[in-house]
Amino acid sequence: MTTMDSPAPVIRRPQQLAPGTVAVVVRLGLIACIAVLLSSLSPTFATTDNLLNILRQASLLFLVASGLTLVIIAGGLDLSIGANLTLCACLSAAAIKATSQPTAGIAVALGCGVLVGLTNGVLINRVKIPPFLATFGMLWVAQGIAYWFMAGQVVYGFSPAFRFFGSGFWLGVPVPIWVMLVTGACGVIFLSRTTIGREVYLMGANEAAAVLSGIPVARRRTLLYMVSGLMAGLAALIYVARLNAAEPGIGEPLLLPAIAAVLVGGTSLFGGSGGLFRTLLGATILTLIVNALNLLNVSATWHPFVTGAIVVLAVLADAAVNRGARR
Amino acid sequence: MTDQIVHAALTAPAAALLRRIPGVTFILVGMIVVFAIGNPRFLSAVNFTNIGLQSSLLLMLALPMTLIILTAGLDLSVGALLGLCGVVIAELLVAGWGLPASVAAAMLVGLVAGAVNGVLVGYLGLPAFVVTLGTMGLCEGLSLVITNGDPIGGFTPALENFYRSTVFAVPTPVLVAALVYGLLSLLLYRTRFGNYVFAIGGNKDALHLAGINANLVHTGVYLLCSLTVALSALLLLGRTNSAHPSVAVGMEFEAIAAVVLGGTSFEKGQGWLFGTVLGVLAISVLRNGLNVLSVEPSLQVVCVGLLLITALLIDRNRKQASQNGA
Amino acid sequence: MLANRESPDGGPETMAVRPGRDQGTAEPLLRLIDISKSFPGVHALRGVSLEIHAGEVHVILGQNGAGKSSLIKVLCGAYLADDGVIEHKGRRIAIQGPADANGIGVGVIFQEFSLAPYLDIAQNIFLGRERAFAKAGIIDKAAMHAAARDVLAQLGLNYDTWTFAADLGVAQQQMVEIAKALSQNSSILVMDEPTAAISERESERLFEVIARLKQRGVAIVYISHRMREVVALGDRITVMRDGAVVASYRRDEVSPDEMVGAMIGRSLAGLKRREALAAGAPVLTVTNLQTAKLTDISLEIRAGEVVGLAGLVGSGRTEVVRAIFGADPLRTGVIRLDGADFAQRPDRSTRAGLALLPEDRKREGLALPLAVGENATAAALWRLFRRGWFAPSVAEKVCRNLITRLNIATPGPAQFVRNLSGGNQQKVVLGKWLAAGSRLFMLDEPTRGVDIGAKTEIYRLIDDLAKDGAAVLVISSELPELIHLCDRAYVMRDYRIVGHLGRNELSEKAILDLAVHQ
Amino acid sequence: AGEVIAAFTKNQVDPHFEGVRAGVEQMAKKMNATIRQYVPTKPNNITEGMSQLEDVGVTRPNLVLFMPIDPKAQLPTIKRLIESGTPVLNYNDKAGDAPYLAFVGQDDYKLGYDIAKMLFDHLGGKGNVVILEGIKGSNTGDERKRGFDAALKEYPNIKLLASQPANFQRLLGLQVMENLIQQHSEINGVIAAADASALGAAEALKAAGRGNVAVVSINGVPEAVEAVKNGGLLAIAEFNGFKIGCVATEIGLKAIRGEAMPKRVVIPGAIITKANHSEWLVPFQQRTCPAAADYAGH
Ligand SMILES: Nc1ncnc2c1ncn2[C@@H]1O[C@H](COP(=O)(O)OP(=O)(O)OP(=O)(O)O)[C@@H](O)[C@H]1O
Ligand SMILES: Nc1ncnc2c1ncn2[C@@H]1O[C@H](COP(=O)(O)OP(=O)(O)OP(=O)(O)O)[C@@H](O)[C@H]1O
Ligand SMILES: O[C@@H]1[C@@H](O)[C@H](O)OC[C@H]1O
Ligand SMILES: [Mg+2]
Ligand SMILES: [Mg+2]
Repeated sequence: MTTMDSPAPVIRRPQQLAPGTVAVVVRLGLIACIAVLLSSLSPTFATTDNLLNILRQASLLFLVASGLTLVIIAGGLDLSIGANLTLCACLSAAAIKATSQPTAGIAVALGCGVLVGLTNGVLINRVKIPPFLATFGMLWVAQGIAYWFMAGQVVYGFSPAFRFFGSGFWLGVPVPIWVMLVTGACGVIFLSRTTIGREVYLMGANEAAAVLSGIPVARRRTLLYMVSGLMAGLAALIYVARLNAAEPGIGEPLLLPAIAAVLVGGTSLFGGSGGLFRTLLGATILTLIVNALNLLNVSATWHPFVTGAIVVLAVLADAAVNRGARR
Repeated sequence: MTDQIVHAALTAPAAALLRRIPGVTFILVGMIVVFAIGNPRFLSAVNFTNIGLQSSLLLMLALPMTLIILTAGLDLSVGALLGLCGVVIAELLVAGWGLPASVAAAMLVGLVAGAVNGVLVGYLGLPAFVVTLGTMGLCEGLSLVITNGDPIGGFTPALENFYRSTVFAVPTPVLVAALVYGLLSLLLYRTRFGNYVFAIGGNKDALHLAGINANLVHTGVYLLCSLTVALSALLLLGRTNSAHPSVAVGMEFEAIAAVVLGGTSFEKGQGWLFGTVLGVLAISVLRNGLNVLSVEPSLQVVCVGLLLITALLIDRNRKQASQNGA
Repeated sequence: MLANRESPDGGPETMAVRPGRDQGTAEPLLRLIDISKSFPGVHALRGVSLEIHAGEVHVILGQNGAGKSSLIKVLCGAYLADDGVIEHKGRRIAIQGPADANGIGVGVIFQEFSLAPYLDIAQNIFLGRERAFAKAGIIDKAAMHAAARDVLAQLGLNYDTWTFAADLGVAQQQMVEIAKALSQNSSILVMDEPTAAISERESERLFEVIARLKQRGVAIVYISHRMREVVALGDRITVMRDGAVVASYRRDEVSPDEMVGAMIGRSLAGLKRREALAAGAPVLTVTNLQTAKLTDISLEIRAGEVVGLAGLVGSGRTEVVRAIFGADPLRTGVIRLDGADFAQRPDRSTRAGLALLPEDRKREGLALPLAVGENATAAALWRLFRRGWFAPSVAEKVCRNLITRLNIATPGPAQFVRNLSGGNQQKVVLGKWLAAGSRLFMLDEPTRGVDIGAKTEIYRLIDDLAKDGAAVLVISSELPELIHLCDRAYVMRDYRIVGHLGRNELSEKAILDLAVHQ
Repeated sequence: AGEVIAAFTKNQVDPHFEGVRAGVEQMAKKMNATIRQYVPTKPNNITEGMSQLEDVGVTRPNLVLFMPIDPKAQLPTIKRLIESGTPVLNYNDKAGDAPYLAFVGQDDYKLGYDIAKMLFDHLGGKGNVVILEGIKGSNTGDERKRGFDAALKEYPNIKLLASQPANFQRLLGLQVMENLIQQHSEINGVIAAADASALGAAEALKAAGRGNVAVVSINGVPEAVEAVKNGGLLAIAEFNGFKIGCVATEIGLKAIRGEAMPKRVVIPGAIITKANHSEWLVPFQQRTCPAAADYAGH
């Protein structure tokens, strides 16, 4: 039941952790448990190489999921990120090939991502199509354009300078991990220390109230879908640099893992709560699990099952933690 | 909604009636006209059979999905569950269990999946999207584990024969889907359970306060969906003549899109079961028509997206027009 | 769990406690004895005892959060009491859920609407009781609609029973809610603030029905914050404070002032009319505003003025303030702030100094899952900077100031706003606009569902705002409130302004003459 | 002349199929026929592939060039199509038993066997290898795997560390390889069922500083051949979509035009190495169709 007319008697509750903090602690704990277990079971787990490998895989997932996280906190959903990533990857790869300028590719990828995001925003705000359908429709449109543009070809072979973003190392750490840390930090600062960031939570918690508090919700929402698209574009660049190729099938399979990363991280689909650090944890957990199964020589056919179980356990854990706090 | 339309037809001016018809109807009619002009064979009996067959499975998922969406929920696990039930039936048939026992086992699987979804969403109030995303993984994973990723074939031809049979020239799967539509619409519009489905989406507390075990009803909706899906596995097996662990993964999104196209919304228990039929038809007719007109493959992909976007655009414009007119 | 299961031998166990101050002679229909209920951190009910008699209206009075609704919810099975005994016709019974309550004939009109938007009126009225119309599980719709029309007719209404609840106005919804409760032919009918959303005319209808029900021997439990109704209706009056019964009277034993005194624990000076101030320059001028619904709206508010916007429910008052604020699109018309045009968009309005306190604070005023602090600063985020960055410390300070200034009962800014009582929630919404530094306050039903204590504080606050030179536009369905607060008032009917009443012309009769169709 | 041909391929992602489509188009143009391409909107979607077959039946093309996404599932539909009088030629992947005009393709088992042997010989008959399988249940994937396994049996000193599906995909190839690298400190060779997954795996190896691991695959799309040239891949067993497309179209058209045609054309596949790669570097559009007679021998 929803709470009815709510408490008046001002009784100070015992100092307790905010549910958000608990969610993060639970996840850190889970990661620690898996790590301890694995390092005792497999000698290769705790090697720097393996840990960086896990983080690098997680970082790619995180990048796709990061923009989505903002959209979900604001009470929306973006199913187009995978296809958007594909389109950005294909167009930017072609641009780099055509101009042999990585900067051209970067501009195209980010520009394309933002444009798809903008379209989502307009469809949702102006045309009032529910986010599920608008972004699902955009998924098809972006994918179709990518097919049309690529005409069955693959664009491949890039300069080492460009490939550095995907497979290079800096200070011994893979570049994608740096990208994850930098974008993650920017995102965390954006959410906590900018006006717009704070508005995101209000929008997600109660849109009508946000509108009537003078928050330009429609424009903010468009902005967030654009950010989501921007991150898809950025992720596209990293993927292209990592794979040294762009093909029209790379993005779509990333959609569900990205959503799972956001949710396993503990951002609520009801909107109004969550954060980027949590998504980082979510991406790490999902990657870690697959790595663990591999190290333990569990057949790959088990991966989807275990991932599904983790998603269910994550929601159950959150429910247990803030029992009754939420509808 | 059907009742409201009938009522409007009897009492209100034609304009009011027209306003109640969802935009997808117009798109559907428009598409049929265009495709028929593009290739007259589009209107042939064979092609109607195709559209019917191609719609029936999606309809079997989309119809119960409508009920779930009416409760402000969502079930992402239906595609994976459909695959899992197919795998279970096929695996058991091959093991010599016989059809009734195999189907019973699949129903049991559906029951468990539905119960997990239903209890987590209905009783614990967890968000349906996450819960069913999880069970989707579990179901797909189980099928992979059971089959080790290999498709299963070589079971009784009875399923395929059933799938291909016709009654008075109407393909049996279409009749099955029609029967499911009939039963669900009876359930939704003429029974207490149906009222409660709308009430859960609109105001679950109200239902609870009316002395109804709202959580149980809520769980029941997921159970109903999963059981229908389990039964649909027979159609899937009949169609594919084999069981694949992840054939149907992805169909859930199409089913949800069909429901929303048909005018059911994720909020407040607003929706219309027949709209779902229209939504499914719109998707099937589009895909079929594009094939019949041999539209370029990449353009076909774009067209699917445009259908999803424009159908609601029409609704939006009509709503605006009627507001401005008022 | 209720501690009142039947004893093994089936008879009532020895009575532990008797209701204290009640000296009713006849056997009560229902007796609540020592009911307690707590929520984590809140003692909502502490040993409440109450007697409900057939053919009587039993009014329960109390401030927001006093425990009235909680008591009702225990009675109707929505909450399980932690402790206490319930007797029905002298027999001990257990109410474990709504079904048990229905079983003994308890019908409830809830404070929060309990309609399902996409069920039609008939389905809503009979929600949970469809079985009466079902043959072999299939509902006979014709019979159900006929029955629904009958119930509505008792209330003098002839709504189209096929209409979805979603397509009804607030007042109509409330009437359906009442019809729903009536249709249960309850022997005990509970009404939790039934008139909060309906007009005087509809209230009158309701009172007639109550009178009829009383004659039929129905026991009525009536909750309201409107003293006039309490005095007019109540046979017995029980006052609650902090989860406990503090007084219980028969109507003739007590004066309104005494009741208020009991409610707030001190006596309250009678409501004096607000002093008029010298009006300053015009702050807001609206000329010939027109929207999809509204026509010909022209008004002016000056600095230091409190102006009323009166009218029956559904006359379009909310639409006017929403249009001015930019929440709904304009067709034509000029809106000026301090003589200058400004863009009609909620974000621009906010920055220009407009404030809109919406009529439904839970739906439109507050983000319930968030904390008091986040809500109180929602309209002021754009001001809470330090060196270019949003500054949580500044926000916290602003919020703490508001808590002190508005006397908001909360442990601190980090408390979830959903845990506050209605009155305190309303203060948070007001505080939001104080933090935003607004100069024109448009308050839509600012005291709806707010108790007398909080009400007077809100009145004081409105007065302070005016004194500080702000302009205030108040919408209220409580005419005494409007008359108390306002320097003058516009009256609306059918989406247009039909009259203007100066300070000396303002009276309930004058307003009603304009507001009601001739 | 002027026949309408419906040509099926499995997805719009893998350049192999672009090769098929290019071959089909070129030959059709040469022989004065019109091509209509059918590709499922979602890559390798079985039910969609079936619907497209059904829908094509309505348009009654003169010839259908068909490759199954899943033979078991699609066989009944294709049989009905043939029964209704539409001639169907099976190409690229074996599609089970049905009265096809002909089968045009390659011997996947042999390709798998040959390329595996080539790798094992390169490794000197000993070492650790991993296999990146194709899509389970697809004829090409399963047959190639069978070929790999057969070769493995002949080399007792080659140790198979792992065999995981990479679904003919690049990203999956990369990810699976990344994880295998962590588990196994010594990998000497990788056998991939297709170019895309091989290229993904090669990237992973290079990034891990293990660029010296020998990677072999099957297909020979220009990108992969370039990698052979640069040393990214060791060798590729040629599975030539372009040739398959050309030959299938020619045989199909001639058959419906009344010429007697062979029922089964198996195009041999070369082993593409640094030494002989240049022929396969040419983009599909610039290649010239071989004559069917070269393979069918009449
Ligand atoms: N479900 C609940 N969970 C937690 N606290 C609750 C719940 N329901 C009620 N309370 C608390 O119990 C106390 C009594 O609330 P109740 O709603 O009964 O007050 P009320 O007298 O009806 O107030 P109002 O006049 O505002 O309607 C309040 O402090 C309220 O916050
Ligand atoms: N926020 C809103 N959005 C859309 N429609 C609204 C909104 N608020 C009110 N309405 C509609 O406008 C109609 C006129 O009601 P409105 O609220 O303007 O009257 P009012 O005089 O303000 O009455 P009340 O006392 O209920 O506030 C109502 O029937 C309602 O359906
Ligand atoms: O060679 C492969 C082909 O046979 C398979 O069917 O799809 C992927 C291709 O790379
Ligand atoms: Mg109350
Ligand atoms: Mg109003």
